Amino acid sequence: MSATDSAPSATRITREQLAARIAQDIPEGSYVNLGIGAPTLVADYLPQDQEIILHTENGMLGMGPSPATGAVDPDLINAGKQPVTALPGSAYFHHADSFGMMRGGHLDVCVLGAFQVSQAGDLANWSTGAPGAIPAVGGAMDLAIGAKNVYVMTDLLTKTGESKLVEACTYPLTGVSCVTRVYTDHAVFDVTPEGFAVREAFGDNTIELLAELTGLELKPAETPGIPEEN
Amino acid sequence: MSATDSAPSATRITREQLAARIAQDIPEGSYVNLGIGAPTLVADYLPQDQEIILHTENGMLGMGPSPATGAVDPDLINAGKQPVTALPGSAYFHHADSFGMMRGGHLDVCVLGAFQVSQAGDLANWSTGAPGAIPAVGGAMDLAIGAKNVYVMTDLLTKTGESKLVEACTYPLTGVSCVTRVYTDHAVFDVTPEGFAVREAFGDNTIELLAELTGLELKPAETPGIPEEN
Amino acid sequence: MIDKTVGSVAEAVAGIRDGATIMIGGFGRAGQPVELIDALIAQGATDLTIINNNAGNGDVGLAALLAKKRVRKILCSFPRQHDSWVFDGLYRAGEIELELVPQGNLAERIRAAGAGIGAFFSPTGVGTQLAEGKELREIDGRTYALEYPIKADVALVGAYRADRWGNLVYRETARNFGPIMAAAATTTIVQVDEIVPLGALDPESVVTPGIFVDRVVAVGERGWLSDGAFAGGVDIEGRPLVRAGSPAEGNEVDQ
Amino acid sequence: MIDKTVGSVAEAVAGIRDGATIMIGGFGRAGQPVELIDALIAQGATDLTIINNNAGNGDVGLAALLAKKRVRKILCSFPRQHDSWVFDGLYRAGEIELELVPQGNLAERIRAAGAGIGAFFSPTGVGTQLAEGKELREIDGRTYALEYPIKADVALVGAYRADRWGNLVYRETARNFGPIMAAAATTTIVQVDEIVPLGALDPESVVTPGIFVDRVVAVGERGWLSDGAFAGGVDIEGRPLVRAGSPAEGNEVDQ
Repeated sequence: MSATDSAPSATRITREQLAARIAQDIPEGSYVNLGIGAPTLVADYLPQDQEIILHTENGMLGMGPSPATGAVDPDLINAGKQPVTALPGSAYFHHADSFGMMRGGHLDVCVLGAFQVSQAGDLANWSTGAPGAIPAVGGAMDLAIGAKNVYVMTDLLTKTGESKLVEACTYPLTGVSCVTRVYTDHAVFDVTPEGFAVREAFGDNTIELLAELTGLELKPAETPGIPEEN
Repeated sequence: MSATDSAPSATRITREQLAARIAQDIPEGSYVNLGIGAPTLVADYLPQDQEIILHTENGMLGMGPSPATGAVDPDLINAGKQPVTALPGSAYFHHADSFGMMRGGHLDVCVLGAFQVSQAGDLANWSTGAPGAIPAVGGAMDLAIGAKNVYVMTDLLTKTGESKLVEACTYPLTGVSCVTRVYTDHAVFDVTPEGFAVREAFGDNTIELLAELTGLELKPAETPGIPEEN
Repeated sequence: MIDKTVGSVAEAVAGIRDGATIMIGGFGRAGQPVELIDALIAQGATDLTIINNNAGNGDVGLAALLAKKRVRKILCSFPRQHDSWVFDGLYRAGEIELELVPQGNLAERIRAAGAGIGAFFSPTGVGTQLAEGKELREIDGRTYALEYPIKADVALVGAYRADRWGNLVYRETARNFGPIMAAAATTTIVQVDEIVPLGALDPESVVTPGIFVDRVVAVGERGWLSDGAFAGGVDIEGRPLVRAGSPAEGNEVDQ
Repeated sequence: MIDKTVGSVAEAVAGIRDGATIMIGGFGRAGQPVELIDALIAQGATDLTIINNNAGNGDVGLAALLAKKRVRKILCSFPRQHDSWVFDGLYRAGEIELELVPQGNLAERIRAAGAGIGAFFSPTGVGTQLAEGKELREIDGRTYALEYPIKADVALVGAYRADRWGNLVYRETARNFGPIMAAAATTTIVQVDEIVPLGALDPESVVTPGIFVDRVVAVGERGWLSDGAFAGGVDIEGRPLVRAGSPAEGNEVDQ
């Protein structure tokens, strides 16, 4: 692998494109929790002609899109405390039931943001450990260990150019060995027993380029492009 | 204590009188579980002008009396699998919630039958330990340890004249140190740290007589006749 | 479109394997999914482990499954009842294994399986035969025994109404073990009186969200309802009251 | 006659002691019993330990209680929000103690207190800072941490409707912590929009049975309903939409 100034030559897709890419991998009939922040974008790209049931951990299945101004219902919010709607077929339940649903492995997919993901699938997304910062974890740790497939949605690199895919997380962990797949603006990576495997490299990105950007040894995924069974 | 043929001289109240006596000690507003068998009789003696809410462990609060023939609803039964009715204000819930309610100490009173009660408040009411018998426990162990006040309703003596109040149970236990009070056909006994105390002796029964019948040292209850706070 | 409904009870129980662990809802007859059990009998799976509160009543439902000698082991709280003659006979003949669990521990262990709890400390049964050999611990002055989750390959549940997403409501005390068993099994199969259109169930009142349900089959209205309203006219076992003076239900002590 | 209703929020919160541990329902503003919190502020109890998912929003409700310096410690999952300036200031000044608990462990620990569970093994948080020092155990190939119940002297719950027995129904996602907190406190105090006659709540749909409730007070219909029907016309904080172009709600990432 030759050392080049790779940044200019790397293909990066937009956050919206990434959300659409993740949506492609979610089969009809899935029960899905979209974490707060960027992952909520995925909802906009789920196919309109398919039924995918969204869970929000504050106590609802069958969450629908945002209401119009004037039709906001302060009793009907998602985990990000934004107003949502209820689809026909929805159901409400209390917090212990909602987190039991997650912890018990009943969700097919959750999509989370990340500060770092290690090649063992460890996730760090709740605290940078900065001194003086006020810690807050919410449901992140429950989601990380709960869903059958834990997908991370993130830029590959931080604003200062460091890889978010790492050998071992340096930030405080959210969960151990919990991430299934990482969707980044450069490529899609599977977490395998042998570390990250490139499922799909966007544009002209190559495994070599991604290896250089991440500083990790990478290999191609064994069955690229074929979503795993939920 | 002189040794006499005590049986002829002992006063015994009927099962119905005993049920009425227990009903007297249940204040308005109590949440009460009446065990299967004789304890269900207590319901007939709860004052009509007071509201006492009956729990049945198969998943209901606000249980009402038996329905008329022709109005039996096989979906609406009590723990003894007998048809019941639902009062205005009733609520249904699943088994884990129902037993959580018991285990969590939310019931004020439960009334149970007994084979034996020890002076430490141990209860034996689910198995005689007879070889070849098919064991069955149901909710007895959960009730025994769950309610704030565990009342036992029983004859003082077995059909063959042995005391059901004992120094230590010889039958398999249902619960340890769980019984609050024992209502028998001869007298009402409190379970105290110093053993059984006679709260009320029926008719001409004396502590001496009861001591002789049970073979136990007995003392008067410190505040006879005054129900404990629930 | 998600559609968990299937057209027949045979389809509903298709694929259940020999040796499977099967939860069966119901407390006595209330909520017992009799039509699904009948379909399981016809389907033929054998060497089963059954989890139920009881061990069958009369000659129908679970009792009929037992009578066919298709059950290796039963895990329940109250096998012995006035009408549990099928189980009683098998047990005395040594033809069925019994694991007895206090009812509340049974319910909580099933709930734990659905809720992803590894184990929990319960006060129920401590100091009795049924906690023998269990790990004990004193917490805040009280002694508890460690209890593990009970999960299953399949749950057969009797509910009242469902929609095509598998959302369920129950009827009265027939709710009993349904909601917790639905969450504790790999494949949850439900019989209901009626499938209603999506959106017809009030989301505030759904008891089992469809996430816990795999297949739903409608078996027709229970005999004591008429167009959803209680009509009565049956005995406690659901048999029509055809004549005055028909024999009354036994009042032996069951639980 | 059982009548758990009281005539005023002042009566509802009477007797809460200094030093009490108080659960407060709500996830953010949804389900937060603001009128009861205001009454608690007026009542004067101090040196409180508060259990809530968050640590107050804006300047009302829990945030107002914090601003009065009546809270010694808060146990929650997500204190830091875009509008948690009251808590943030106290925390940075060292004037409030924080115990951070993952949301699902918070919920399950509260549920355990109400359900009489001594402790339970949870997979959440294992291997993270928030499980440091906890007892770990491998069960069936997975590692769990031992978690203990969280109980309280008082729970303040915001529900939707109640009857005089204290049976409760909630509204949409405002249900959140209400049912489990109601069961986990010695004294449970509930505010509702409306008290309805006994028997008016469908027993199939009661979410919190009255056994868990001690006092209920009606505080009037929430501003976005009209005679029980959704009318809208408010922003996410429940403030009337008086003019077009009023500042939109921040969309910072909270949880």
